[in-house]
Amino acid sequence: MEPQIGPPSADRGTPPQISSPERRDRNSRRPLSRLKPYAPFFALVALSLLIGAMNARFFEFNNLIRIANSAAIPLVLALGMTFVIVLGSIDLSVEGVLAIGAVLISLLVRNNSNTNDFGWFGVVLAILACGAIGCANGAIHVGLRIPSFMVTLGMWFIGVGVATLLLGGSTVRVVDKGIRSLALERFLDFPIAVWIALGTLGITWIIERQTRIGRYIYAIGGGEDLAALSGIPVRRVKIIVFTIAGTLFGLGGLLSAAQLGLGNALIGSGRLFSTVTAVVVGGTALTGGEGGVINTLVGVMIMAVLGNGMVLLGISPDLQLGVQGVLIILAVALSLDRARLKIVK
Amino acid sequence: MNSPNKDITGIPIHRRTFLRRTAGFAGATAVLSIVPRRAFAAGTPTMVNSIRSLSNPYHATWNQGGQAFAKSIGADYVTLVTEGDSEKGIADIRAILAKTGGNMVLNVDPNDSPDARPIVDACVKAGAYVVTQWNKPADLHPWDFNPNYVAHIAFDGVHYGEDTANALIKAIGGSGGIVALGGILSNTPAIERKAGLEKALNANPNIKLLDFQVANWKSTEAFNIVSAWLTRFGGDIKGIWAANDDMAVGTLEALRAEKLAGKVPITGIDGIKSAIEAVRAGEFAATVSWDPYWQGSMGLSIAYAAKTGKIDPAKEPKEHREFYGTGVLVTKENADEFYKTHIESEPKIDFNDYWGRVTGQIRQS
Amino acid sequence: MATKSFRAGGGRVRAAIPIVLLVGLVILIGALQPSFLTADTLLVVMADTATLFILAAGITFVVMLGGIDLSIQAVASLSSVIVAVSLSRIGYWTFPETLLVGFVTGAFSGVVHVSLRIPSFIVTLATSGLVAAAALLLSQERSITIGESGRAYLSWITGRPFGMPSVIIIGALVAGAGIWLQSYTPFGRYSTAIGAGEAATWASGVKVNRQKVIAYSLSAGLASLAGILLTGRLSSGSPTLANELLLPAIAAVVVGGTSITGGAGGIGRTVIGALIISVVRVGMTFVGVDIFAQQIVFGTVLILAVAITIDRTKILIVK
Amino acid sequence: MLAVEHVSKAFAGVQALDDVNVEIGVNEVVGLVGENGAGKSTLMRILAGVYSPDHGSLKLDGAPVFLRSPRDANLNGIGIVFQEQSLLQNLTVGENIYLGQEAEFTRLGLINRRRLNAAARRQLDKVEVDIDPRTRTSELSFAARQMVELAKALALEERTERHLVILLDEPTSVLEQRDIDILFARVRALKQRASFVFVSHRLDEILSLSDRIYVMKDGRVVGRMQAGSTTVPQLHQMMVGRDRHAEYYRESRQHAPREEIVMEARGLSVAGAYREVDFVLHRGEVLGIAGVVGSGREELTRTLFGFVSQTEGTLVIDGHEVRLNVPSQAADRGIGYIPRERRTEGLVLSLPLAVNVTLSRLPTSRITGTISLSRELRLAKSWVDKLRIRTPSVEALCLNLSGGNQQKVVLAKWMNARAHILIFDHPTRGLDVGAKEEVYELIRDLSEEGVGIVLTADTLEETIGLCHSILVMRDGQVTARFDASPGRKPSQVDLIRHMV
Repeated sequence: MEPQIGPPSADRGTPPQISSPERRDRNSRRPLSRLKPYAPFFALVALSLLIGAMNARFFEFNNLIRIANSAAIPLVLALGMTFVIVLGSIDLSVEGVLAIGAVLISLLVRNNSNTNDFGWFGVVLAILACGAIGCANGAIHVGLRIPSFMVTLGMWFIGVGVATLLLGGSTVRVVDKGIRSLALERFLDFPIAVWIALGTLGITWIIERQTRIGRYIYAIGGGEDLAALSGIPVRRVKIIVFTIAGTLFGLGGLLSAAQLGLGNALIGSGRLFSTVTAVVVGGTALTGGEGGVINTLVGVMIMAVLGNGMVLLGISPDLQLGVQGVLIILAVALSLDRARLKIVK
Repeated sequence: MNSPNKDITGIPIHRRTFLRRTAGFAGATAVLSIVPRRAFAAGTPTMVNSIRSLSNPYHATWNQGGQAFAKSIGADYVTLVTEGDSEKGIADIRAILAKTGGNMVLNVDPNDSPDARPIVDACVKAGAYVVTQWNKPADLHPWDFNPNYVAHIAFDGVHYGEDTANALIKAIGGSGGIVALGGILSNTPAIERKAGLEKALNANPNIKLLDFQVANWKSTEAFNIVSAWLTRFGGDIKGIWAANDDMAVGTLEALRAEKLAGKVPITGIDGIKSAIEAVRAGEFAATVSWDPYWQGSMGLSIAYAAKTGKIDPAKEPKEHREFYGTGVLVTKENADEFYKTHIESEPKIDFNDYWGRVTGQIRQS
Repeated sequence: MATKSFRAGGGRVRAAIPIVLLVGLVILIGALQPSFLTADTLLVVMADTATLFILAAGITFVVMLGGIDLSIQAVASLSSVIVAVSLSRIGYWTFPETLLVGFVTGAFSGVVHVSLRIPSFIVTLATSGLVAAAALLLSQERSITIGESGRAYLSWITGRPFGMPSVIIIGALVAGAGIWLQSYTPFGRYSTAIGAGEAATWASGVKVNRQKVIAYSLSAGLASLAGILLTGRLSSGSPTLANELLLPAIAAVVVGGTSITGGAGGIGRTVIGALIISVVRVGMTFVGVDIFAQQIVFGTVLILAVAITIDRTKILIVK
Repeated sequence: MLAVEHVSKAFAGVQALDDVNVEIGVNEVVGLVGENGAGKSTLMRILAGVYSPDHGSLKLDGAPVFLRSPRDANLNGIGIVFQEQSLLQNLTVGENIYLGQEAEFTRLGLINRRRLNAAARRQLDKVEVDIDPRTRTSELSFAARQMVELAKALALEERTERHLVILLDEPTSVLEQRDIDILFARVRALKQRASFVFVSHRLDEILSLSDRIYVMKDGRVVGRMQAGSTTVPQLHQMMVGRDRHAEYYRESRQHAPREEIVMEARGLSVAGAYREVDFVLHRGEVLGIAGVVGSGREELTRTLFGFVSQTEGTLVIDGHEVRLNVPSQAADRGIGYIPRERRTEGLVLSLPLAVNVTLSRLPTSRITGTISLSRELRLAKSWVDKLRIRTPSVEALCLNLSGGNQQKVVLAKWMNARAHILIFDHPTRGLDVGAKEEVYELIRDLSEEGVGIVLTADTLEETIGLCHSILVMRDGQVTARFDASPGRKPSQVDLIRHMV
């Protein structure tokens, strides 16, 4: 009854070029949009130049080392958080897990409170314990179908509680020279902790770019139902991601204990918001599927440079919170690839 | 269905209790003893310490002092923590008042000065005896609430802030630049200690305060600020004053990472174990110990004395009702001895020496 | 009633679960420590919940949209400072003034959020910094005690009309107004719709940005009210007064069963959530749970409570 | 080769499949037709390993197989191209093609990207498209994504010894005609490599592509036939159990539009999308816009509802010059929009039907501004009755409604908002024949009531059948205008000549 509509005969035979007419055009129209993904990096450079212009000492090599040193722990924590956020979930248990890690380590290595001296074996044990807590986060989240927000909020309280319980409220000094050397010894001018953070960056980058887990994290963050249809073991991946996060928070605990030479239950306080902020400032979306460890590196550096800069510029303490707020908004406003995010929550 | 009503309601509750305890144990590891029902002796009042949290050494020691005193009179002992949340702190105190029916003695370090008023009000209403420490509004006075509001104890932050500053100035030889770290801006101790620092600076015109920053009482924040200072001022920093020991410890570690530990003198305040050790090692120039063990025990002891009639608050002079306690400036000279008497062994305190550490009535500002 | 069943959708039983949990907890604590079950104690618990609830109610508006407001504790603190500073000068006018500041702060967050399209997490975190700085400057960095004369103006907060602490009445009014706003006004309806499907709501001609700004204003406005109540209860203001209230407030919202991703829940549930949080906390003191174990128990109860209360039928994917 | 034997499947008491038998031969294209709810999707999902049957079995080359997961199905040579596109937009094309199958490129736990992309390119070559495997999928057009899906399914070849069976679940519903032709050409060319099961609502497509056809109705197979021996009306009759309405597009109800002009465009342009578009829309007129993807018609449609605003030219609505920056301004002017993306832009799926119906105009009290919940319920019920929306109640979540009923809810929403201009963006996409007819009927109703309608339709046939006048666009410009009053309808060829 109806004649079939076909394309004009000229089109038959020649291989059709199906490629996006919409998106491509738009990109070529606005070459700037190609640069959008690098915007957080430009924000970092601009911020550095701004501070450097006002205080030239900012660019001194020693200051770069100091910035790197103050970024080391936040970086390790933020890397753990990055994968969780790319999944579209959140892990609020940073401070609790970090405290458990630091406290366990300080109790297991040579310290001034008991006679333990397990050295690196103790460190490994403690970090494994933190990984186990992360694993529990993931398992409860997936198993009971509770939003990760709540599971990890509860785990935050539990973590700080357990750390308090382990110590009875006191502080333990880490005497072990090996552990302290992470913060005190240097290799190629940078403290070993910085190298550990960089190593972590490298490993997480490889996980993100080169492994199946990394691929699956993005798949789940981009569309969990579709990922499941492609045969991706969604639940297992989620549990693994939370385990990685717990492990890295534990590593953060190690570096904290090494840096301050002590362990106590409040050693992680204030770390949660700074970690999430760094991840988001770097351009990773809280809705998942976007961003990654390189973004996180940039985000952490922005925050570290900001903290360093405020002291270098001598900004009055009561104004610092406000200045920081404005600058964060500016950084995100400049750097977020908002065109890609249809909905901003 | 035929069983009595009590059983019907009883069974699920027991099951729930069981479930809850199991859950609690799962979270808390099996080591914990969650005592669901503690028998409160009818006659002896309950001893209650309300503090910020058990996660910091200062209050943990405070808690030990409280425990020791309760043990000495054979009373039940309860610790309440605010976790920095004023509302929670007050709610917990109200709860324990309701539970004990007012037959209790409270030694409280209010989370923030405003909290003191509702806490005192609640105690007065319930007939409990209360001693407050550190924080209270300036216009709230124990003598307006006889006999229940027994006393308020504080330490003269200005005085000891000045003391540590002077110790620092002495350690750097009387001239040069220093930097200073303050606590959370609005906290009374932070304000007072800073005022003491300024007093010392005024008396020593050769000392220049290069910068003042706030590290919110935290080691980690202090660490990063000190790192940045080293860039900004470099060798100009001759000494570092910190408003508490935690920040001083962060400062020390930041210096240590730059191989400067022991080369730039640091002072802290509070007298935590790490700080005393650092003074002994020559890395801190000084700290001040408040002796939290004394605070935790004597706060209860004084209130208990009022409750049992050993003292009559109304008859005590004002300098016994609102007084500054005695802090000990710990420097290289007395550090070893202080370590022996206060850190290595449990401090020995005469619980009946109520006013032994009074160093004067609190200034009315 | 038709309207009732309409709100509940298909899950009438589900909606009752948080209430059952709350009652169960109260009975449990009462069974272990009978003095908990006196009218006086329960009133005190409710009164102590009021501030937490009002903060949580504010956040609920934002969470319903799928956003988050991290500035409420700072706004509440700033409000306490404003009240303390201006009470002696302008008397009762202080309260509308303070509320206005709150609303304006929220509107600021909202406008920045929608116009610059920056995630609410970041915007409100930044607002929180700005507000905290303002509070420090205004208070000259110290706590301000309200004198005897000023306290007279606060009697509407501290009083007990008919033996009922007035904060409970204020809390109930806020709850009533909040439930009314969410179920009977276009704003409430649109908020739910935005949380459940922003694109469709937008394409239905709803002024999405306006609803968002309103929600953030309400959130900060209620935070401001909570700050006023805190000031009344403590007779003073301080720039750090409410600092630790953010997390309990968020926990109250979620424990009540409101989805953190938006679109399901409401103020009614937050009432229950806030009460559950309070009852658990105070209950632990009553029952005498070991002080070292309290946080562990609290965290565990949080997780269990959410496991029981959340409505999984409306959440397609659990993030 | 692949056989479905006596398969039954029930969901919550509803029998979705009832003793279904289907056979798929080697190198065969099997068409599967049926109305929505006939069980096609369920059958496809059973074949794909998403569901397992309650009764009956699947047999591969005579041996029973149990497919526990999509991965299982893949290993047995069964790939699927889903109705809703199943590519992850935040991954690259190459990553999508081998999603879940990275093992073969993994050594020591690390994925070799270069090898993966090279392999992906081989798959893309099979469907003869030139897309860089490193491209982010979100940057591709719908049509290109469909090709990538096909390539993804073909990638199975390398993983299984089995002969491939590729399930195409309504692959054409989001494609333009030109892309459909390309897809079909590929499928025909690929018949040597694989068998296909093809589901579509467009019977002409099924006839042109399939070798054999199964007709399903109410969970049963009601007919099986050779494609050559049947016709569209015949299939239609088997599907719905009644004759196809002779007057499919209700042309007899097409009356001349009224004089009054409701919307007018003068030199309307959006930089980079289209330019200099003029048109006039009268009350009661249905104005069709025809054009291929990239012709600018999508952007034009979206300009009319404020998703994008014009960079030049004027838009006049009811005599007022306007500039629509956001949809709410359009809605305030009495314009309604029936989107192509029904599930994301049309409805809030997790909310009840009644809430969706009143979303654009709430029944509020004039005095207090509050919502009257009882009035809302009555309103919703009246729309459910009026549009014959099949739903258990007005409180049912839209999630649980069929596509056709969802579309009616969208329409009810705008009718409730008293929109007097409606923008229909592919209103019958994904609907079955019965539902389509109901939408046509509604369009006629609206037109009679004096609503001005701008229509972008799935097929030219639909455009011609429904519209009073037609605007043809190519490369961002209007290339032709047709009067399409009854009796003077242009032919499809007329339109196509100006489209490409």
